Amino acid sequence: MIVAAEREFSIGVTPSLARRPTASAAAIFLILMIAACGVGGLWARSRFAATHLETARTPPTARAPFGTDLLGRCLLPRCLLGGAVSLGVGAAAAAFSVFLGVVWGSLAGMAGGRLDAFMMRIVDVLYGLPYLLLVILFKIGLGGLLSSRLGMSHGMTDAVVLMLAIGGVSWLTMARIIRTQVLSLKARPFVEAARAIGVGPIGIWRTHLLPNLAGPIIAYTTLTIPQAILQESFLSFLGIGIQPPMPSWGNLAAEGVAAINSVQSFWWLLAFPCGMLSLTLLALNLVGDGMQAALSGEDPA
Amino acid sequence: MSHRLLSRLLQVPIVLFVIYTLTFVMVVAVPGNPFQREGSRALPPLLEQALRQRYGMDDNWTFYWRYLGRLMHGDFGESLQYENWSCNEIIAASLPVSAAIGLTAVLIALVVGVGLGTLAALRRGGLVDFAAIGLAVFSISVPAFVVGAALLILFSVVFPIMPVGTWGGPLDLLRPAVTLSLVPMAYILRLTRLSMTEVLDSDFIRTARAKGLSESAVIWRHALRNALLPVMSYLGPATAAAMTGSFVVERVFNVPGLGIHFVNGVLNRDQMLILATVLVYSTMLVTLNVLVDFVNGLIDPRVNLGAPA
Amino acid sequence: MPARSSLSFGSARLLIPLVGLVGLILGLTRLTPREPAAELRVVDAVSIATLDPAQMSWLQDIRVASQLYEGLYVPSARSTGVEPGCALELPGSDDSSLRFQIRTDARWSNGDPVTTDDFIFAWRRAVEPGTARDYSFFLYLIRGVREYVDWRNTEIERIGRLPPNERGAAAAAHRLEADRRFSETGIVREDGRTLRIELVRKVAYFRSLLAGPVFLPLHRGSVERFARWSDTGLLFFDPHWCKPGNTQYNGAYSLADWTFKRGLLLTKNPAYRDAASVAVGSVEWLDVASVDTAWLMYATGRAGWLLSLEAGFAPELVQQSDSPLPGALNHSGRKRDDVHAFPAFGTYFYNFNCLPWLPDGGRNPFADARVRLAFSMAVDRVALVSQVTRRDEPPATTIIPPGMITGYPHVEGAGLDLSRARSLLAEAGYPGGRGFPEVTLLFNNEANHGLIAQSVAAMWSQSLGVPVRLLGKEAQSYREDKKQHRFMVARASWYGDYDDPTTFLDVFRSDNGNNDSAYADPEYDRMLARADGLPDASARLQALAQCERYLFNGSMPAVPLFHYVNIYAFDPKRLTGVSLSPRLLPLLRNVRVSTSQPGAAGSD
Amino acid sequence: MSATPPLLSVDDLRVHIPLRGGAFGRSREVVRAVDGVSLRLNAGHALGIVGESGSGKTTLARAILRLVAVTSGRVEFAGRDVLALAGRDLRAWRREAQLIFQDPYGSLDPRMTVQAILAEPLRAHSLATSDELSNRVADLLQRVGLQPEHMRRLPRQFSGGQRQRIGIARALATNPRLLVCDEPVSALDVSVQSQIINLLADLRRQSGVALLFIAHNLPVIRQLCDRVAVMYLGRIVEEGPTEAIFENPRHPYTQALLATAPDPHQRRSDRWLALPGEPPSPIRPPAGCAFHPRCPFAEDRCRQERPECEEREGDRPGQMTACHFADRMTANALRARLGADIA
Amino acid sequence: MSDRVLDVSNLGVAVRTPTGWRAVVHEVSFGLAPRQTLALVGESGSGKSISALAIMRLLNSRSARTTSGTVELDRVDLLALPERAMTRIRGRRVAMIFQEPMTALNPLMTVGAQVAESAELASGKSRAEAWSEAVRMLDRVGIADADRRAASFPHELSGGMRQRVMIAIALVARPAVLIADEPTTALDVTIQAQILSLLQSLQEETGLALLLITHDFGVVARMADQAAVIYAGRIVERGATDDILERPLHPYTRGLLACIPSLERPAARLTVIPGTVPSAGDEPSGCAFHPRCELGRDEARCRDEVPAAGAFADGRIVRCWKAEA
Repeated sequence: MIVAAEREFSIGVTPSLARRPTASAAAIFLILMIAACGVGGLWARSRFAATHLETARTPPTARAPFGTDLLGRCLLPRCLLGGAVSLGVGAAAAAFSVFLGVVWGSLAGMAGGRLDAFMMRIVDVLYGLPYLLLVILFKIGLGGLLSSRLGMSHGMTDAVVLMLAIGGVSWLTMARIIRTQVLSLKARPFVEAARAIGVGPIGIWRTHLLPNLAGPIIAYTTLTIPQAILQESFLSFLGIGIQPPMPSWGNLAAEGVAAINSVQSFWWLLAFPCGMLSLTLLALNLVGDGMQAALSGEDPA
Repeated sequence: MSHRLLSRLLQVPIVLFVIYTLTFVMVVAVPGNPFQREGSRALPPLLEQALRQRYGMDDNWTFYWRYLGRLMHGDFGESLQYENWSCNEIIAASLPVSAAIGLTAVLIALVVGVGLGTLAALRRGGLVDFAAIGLAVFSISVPAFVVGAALLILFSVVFPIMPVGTWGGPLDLLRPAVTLSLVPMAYILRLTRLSMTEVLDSDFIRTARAKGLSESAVIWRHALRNALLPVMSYLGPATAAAMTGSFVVERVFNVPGLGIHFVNGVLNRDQMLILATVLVYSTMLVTLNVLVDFVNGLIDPRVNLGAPA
Repeated sequence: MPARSSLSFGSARLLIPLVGLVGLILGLTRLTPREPAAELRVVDAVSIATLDPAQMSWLQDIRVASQLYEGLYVPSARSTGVEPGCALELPGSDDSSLRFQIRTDARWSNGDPVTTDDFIFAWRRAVEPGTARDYSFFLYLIRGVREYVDWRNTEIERIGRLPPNERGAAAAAHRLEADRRFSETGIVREDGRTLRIELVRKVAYFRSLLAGPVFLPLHRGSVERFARWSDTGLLFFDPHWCKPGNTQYNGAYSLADWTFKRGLLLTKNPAYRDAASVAVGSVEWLDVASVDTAWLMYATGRAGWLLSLEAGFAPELVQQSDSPLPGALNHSGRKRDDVHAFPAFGTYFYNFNCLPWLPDGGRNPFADARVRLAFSMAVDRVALVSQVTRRDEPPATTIIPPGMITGYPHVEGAGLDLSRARSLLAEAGYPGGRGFPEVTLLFNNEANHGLIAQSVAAMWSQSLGVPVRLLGKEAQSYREDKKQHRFMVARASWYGDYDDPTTFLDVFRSDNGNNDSAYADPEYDRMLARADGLPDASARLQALAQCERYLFNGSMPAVPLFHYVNIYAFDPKRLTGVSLSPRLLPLLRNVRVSTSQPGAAGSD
Repeated sequence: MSATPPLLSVDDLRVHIPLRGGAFGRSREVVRAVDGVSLRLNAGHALGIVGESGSGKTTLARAILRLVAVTSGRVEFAGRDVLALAGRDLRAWRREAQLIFQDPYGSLDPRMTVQAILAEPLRAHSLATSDELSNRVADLLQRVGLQPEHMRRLPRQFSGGQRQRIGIARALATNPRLLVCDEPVSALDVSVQSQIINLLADLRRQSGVALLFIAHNLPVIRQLCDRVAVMYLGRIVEEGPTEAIFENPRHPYTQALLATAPDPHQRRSDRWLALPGEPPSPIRPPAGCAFHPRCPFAEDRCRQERPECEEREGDRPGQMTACHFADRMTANALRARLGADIA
Repeated sequence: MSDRVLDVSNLGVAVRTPTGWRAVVHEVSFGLAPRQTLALVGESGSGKSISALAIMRLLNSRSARTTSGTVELDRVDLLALPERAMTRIRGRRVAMIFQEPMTALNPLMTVGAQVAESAELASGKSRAEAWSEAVRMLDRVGIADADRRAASFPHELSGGMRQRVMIAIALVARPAVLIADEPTTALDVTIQAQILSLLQSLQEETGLALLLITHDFGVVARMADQAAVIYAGRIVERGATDDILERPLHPYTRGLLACIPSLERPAARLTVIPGTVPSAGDEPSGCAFHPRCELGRDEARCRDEVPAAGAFADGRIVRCWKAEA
């Protein structure tokens, strides 16, 4: 049943997305960027940390198309690996938030009544909690656990903790959106029809709610990913994000901003990572908008 | 005062109490010692004990209840990091700054977001629409520290028309507020565009046109208020967030706001300051949400406010 | 007309809240502090933590305290040494007993004379269990002080165990006894203007200590009003006493205003004994957290003097600088004359964890001195300072900055020697780095520590073949890990507190609280104690140099990387009288602004 | 009445829906959507329920199918207490009674193919193995006059009438004994409406399924049902065999419904008969007979005493009326009274 | 006919579909005299509502546009007017009410204000005058206690009341023509009777010309002098209501009337028009009805040629190759 629904979904969206040139271009750009970062990241994995102090701060040349950084490392592989890290953190955080948000929102929406009110108050409370403290707690508590008990490598631990911390906050909005959607879907006759047929709550959720939630989920996810990536960049800016020498777009951009000034600018240090970051987020947003429009049946621009 | 509002207001202290408790647990759980500072010599245990005693923090349980008691009297305690300052002084000094910037940011976001959102909805698919969406997307795609740095250099070095690092005049308000307004502006723009599109297609707009109202009167008198309803709900949390400051913006523009204390409080493990800032923020958040509900009730007569109490 | 009709027409009412909002914003900006007008604007990177001298340990606080207060001795404007302050040493003083006579013209800002009691009061505050802080142990060098504090602590604990209703009486009795006991310590009031200090032993550098913040006097009359005795006999002070208007100052400047996290306003203290020579009438002392913004403030003329220049482009500025000031590190012929880099009394180094076992239970390879030496020899300090930090820092192989302590010889440590490093590592059982566990390098994620760590890590893995993992943490976690010895290699730095090698060498004593390396070498402890106790000053310094040589040629509890360099930015044509003191304590009373324009300074 | 027990019997059913509001979400008011309804439906028969919006007819249908919470009363289906069913039993019971919706657009999941829609009840009750599934779906489609090749399409690719056929096919999939039809044709075009009515009549004849047919359209009821119950404000005001209700309406409200029903056979020149007022709120129903504020015959008794729905003088066999003055109500009483008033 | 206030001729409308613009209304012509009621009857999607919106020039320009024809109101072609001039005519000379009184009123404005706004626009009265005018009008459309009810919001009123408010909004400007688009479809029968009789009496009072759009022949029978039956965007039969109801000439009209179940004469089985209404812009060639028509299903001419409008002796216009008097 799910398979059927998914197929229908793709039939529903793909052609209408194809009719939106901006969104399609953005989607293609996104795919290319992901591919480049994936492949480039793999290629760069072994050489991103080696320093060549003698060639530090070289502007873009044929040998180093993006120039070199303050420690003489070629910026191109670092940007690609940084992209892989940032996109990975963003995607994983989004996946985490989608999972928790959808489950929580669906449960609250389907349960209704006191349980719903209680679950939503929990969301209210979590909104008020200090996010930074949460991240640090996660980092210390979980980071230690992951590396000592599971023997996870250090860079990996960082990314996992960051993803959990960022996902741990962004699911709140997702839960609210999903709950509202479930409440409105629940009142739709076709859900009542399924109940009348004798389909159980899990069956209803799986066959009727989930496929119809796909639209809002996808649309909101494309907004969550940029938020997660920006969150990571903010945390890296504070020094509690991804650790050097592991690059991420966020910490490359933060490094780049520090290199721009009125005295002497190493412009490429900011331009490339920030450009890649912004363009990717731009593309994600455009794809998200396109999806949302396609799903709401708005006619293409 | 309606019942619904009353019940929302009654829930406020409960939610705040839970937030206080959870934050307290986190504050205590995070390793790090507020009495131990960067570059300092090791603090002898006896001195530390004396300090803890002085702040009423002998043990966690005492700390929890004693601080709660102080909160009841509107006393947020002392900063452990900045010994000569109480949290009340810190908040009193920085909240007005953050609030002024935040409100200006919300104002900019509201005027630009609603204005462009409406234009975009009216010219759907047109150049204005494209430009507005582009602006919205750009605003949430570039990290604030990049935008802030760019604005700083642009208006003080390239076009030296604004001073750097000062605070007090309306000019000083502008750049931080613009930086801070970008994200809410993008959201408001998208929300307005979406809801305005829906409203413009609704029957009562057709009725208004059928009455012989000019297009501008249709928008101004009928469409705008209806289209603003979803924006209102977004405004509550957005205003609370904007008014309590932003670390990045305050740092880049050297503004003495509250946002920096959220981060520094946590980074320094300044336990009282963490609790104080979190409570200020969550009080503001919860109250603004109730306020938005209330205002929504004023704007939208359909909102069920129950019978008068 | 029904009220609701007008209510329902159109959206014009939407404008009302908007107008209200604008009003509210304008109201709020009036609530916030405004910039005061000052003749000079000085910018520091870090904000003031406290203005209570007894509690100070941070440079930015001590910098302000040296403008507001004047001790028996004051830090020299030019060297790491000291010069007489508000008192003159009387004949007959030696290294174990000093007598001072307070100058007759030493006055508080309200005109009260500075008295012996002001000193005794301040010093007692500095060791009292309720107010003592990092540097109070300096006072333990005075006879009876340590005993007094120990006695106080036991008594307070005893009273604390009493039932609450008996505490009051016990505490009152204890207070009288405390007053009596303190008067019996080596801080002796000979008369209102004469003070005698009896030390527990000969301390060659005690005069240098006397210039530190814990030894500053306080205006007893005003500060005492803020004292609070707890019912267990603890003495606290309401921290508001150091807010503007609550106390008096005997330094060149008075505190006129203090805005939280923003800055101070200092105005000339007319009662200062040498007020005639103080040229700048008012100084705004700002803290600006963003290093880039701080530079822009200076570059656009908003600030006249940057006390530190840490921006990412600081190296470029240093490379361009041609400072006319004595003591500055120069590149003559360059274009900037307003950037002044000069050596500071501090060193940047990496600590090794010297414990035999690591916190995770593994064997610690760095317990072996050969490994530590090998790692130290694998660091190319010249490349580091010339390519990474690029502020002309002197590369360091030992911990004491050269040429700063009079009479102390320069000691060379083990420097770059890759082949020796490799052979030492092989000797230790790790030929070519094989079998070496992954090294973790702990640092705090601030300033350029990450950059330095990345390049040192790269040197180690490239030259020694050992895997290195960076562990950048936010400051508090980093500090906690370091204190708990949860690291293999950790970033560290040390600034000298007084004009003597022991301020650095003591750190590696096995009983020192700041010995984060957990380096415990009885031989070193013995050597140090013996050297410190030598009666002859020059022999003492030679022996201390021997200790330093012992540390950094074989033992290597740490890898020194470079000695700090500090950068001031100001226009020497407009601002004169600034001297480049390695202790980084500028004295405003010597400074002159050549134009009346506020904050006047700027780049070309 | 027949000797065999009825397929469905409803006794004094009440559904009171709490309004949200009040401190901490406690409600102080309830909507008395269904307020004491009793009815019987025999196997293979068709019972029509007529009423205006807000009369509670849809809530009644949903309460019988356990789709809304029942406040009190009793529902028996083939001798079983339906309200006592829970969990698995309840879901198993659902195959016996099926619902056809008013809105053929909304009641079909827009993302599911016709095959998936029709397979859902079969799977939910394990009525077909996956091999049989497509044959069973094809059968169902043929039964409602659609082509098997329609299986792969999505609902939006069908017209309203076709969608309603799909809805009917879905209801038929479990071979139910009772079909509850909630305004099944009111959203359809006239030319399609007749097709669906004929289809339902055929189904009833062929499979002997009983119909509970809810509508506001009187001619449709007359076409399809054996018995009719007229609801007003949560209660049945008149019930009886179709012929009796249409030819001998005894309750003034039934008469008003009949008189205002649009009929192409009436003419512009005919006098309008307009019942004054509107149905009152089911939150605070009027005391006595709920219809009294709009009833031109209302007297003091009507304002104080609620009439029971029972057989009264002048009723035809099997007809019951809830009107104190039913004996005075000839079929044209309302027309006579109002005609005089309005003209 | 010189006494007509509204004269529509040859109106054509196209809508935007994913594959381009498609004509959905073809050659629609009719006229309307004061006091007269013309019913435009058709099933959903037949193009009746879109024609009404085209007359008001209220089509959403991004999704629909008029392609041909003229709409003359007082001999002025509305379709040729600039938008500003049309704004002055809308509401003042020709008003419109809609099917859903729930959504057709602004939920955030009191009903009094919505009526008063219309009064203010039409007559340039002051706000206070407009308000009292609005209260008077609300009273006239049968809202009891109009003074107080004027301050109510739409959601506080019942569906019938809301439709009365809509009528008040339309009529307070004293238009010459009222277009009522399915004004009672969403209402219960007893309320429908109230609303329709109200419309009728107001029409008698003011001499309003009423264009009534409906799918319900019951309503047509009670309200209209003239009726035009529309199928797939074309008027297939037009004439006096009584003639059409008693003697429908077009097979579609005939079929439609036959399949309506009757209150008085239940049949064993209802008559059925086979097939379904073609979707807009997807009409069959020739006569759009031919696939469903018992007469024309197999006729080549019906399949290939759009029937011309034929006039009959009783004044009826019928578009059918097979129609006979």
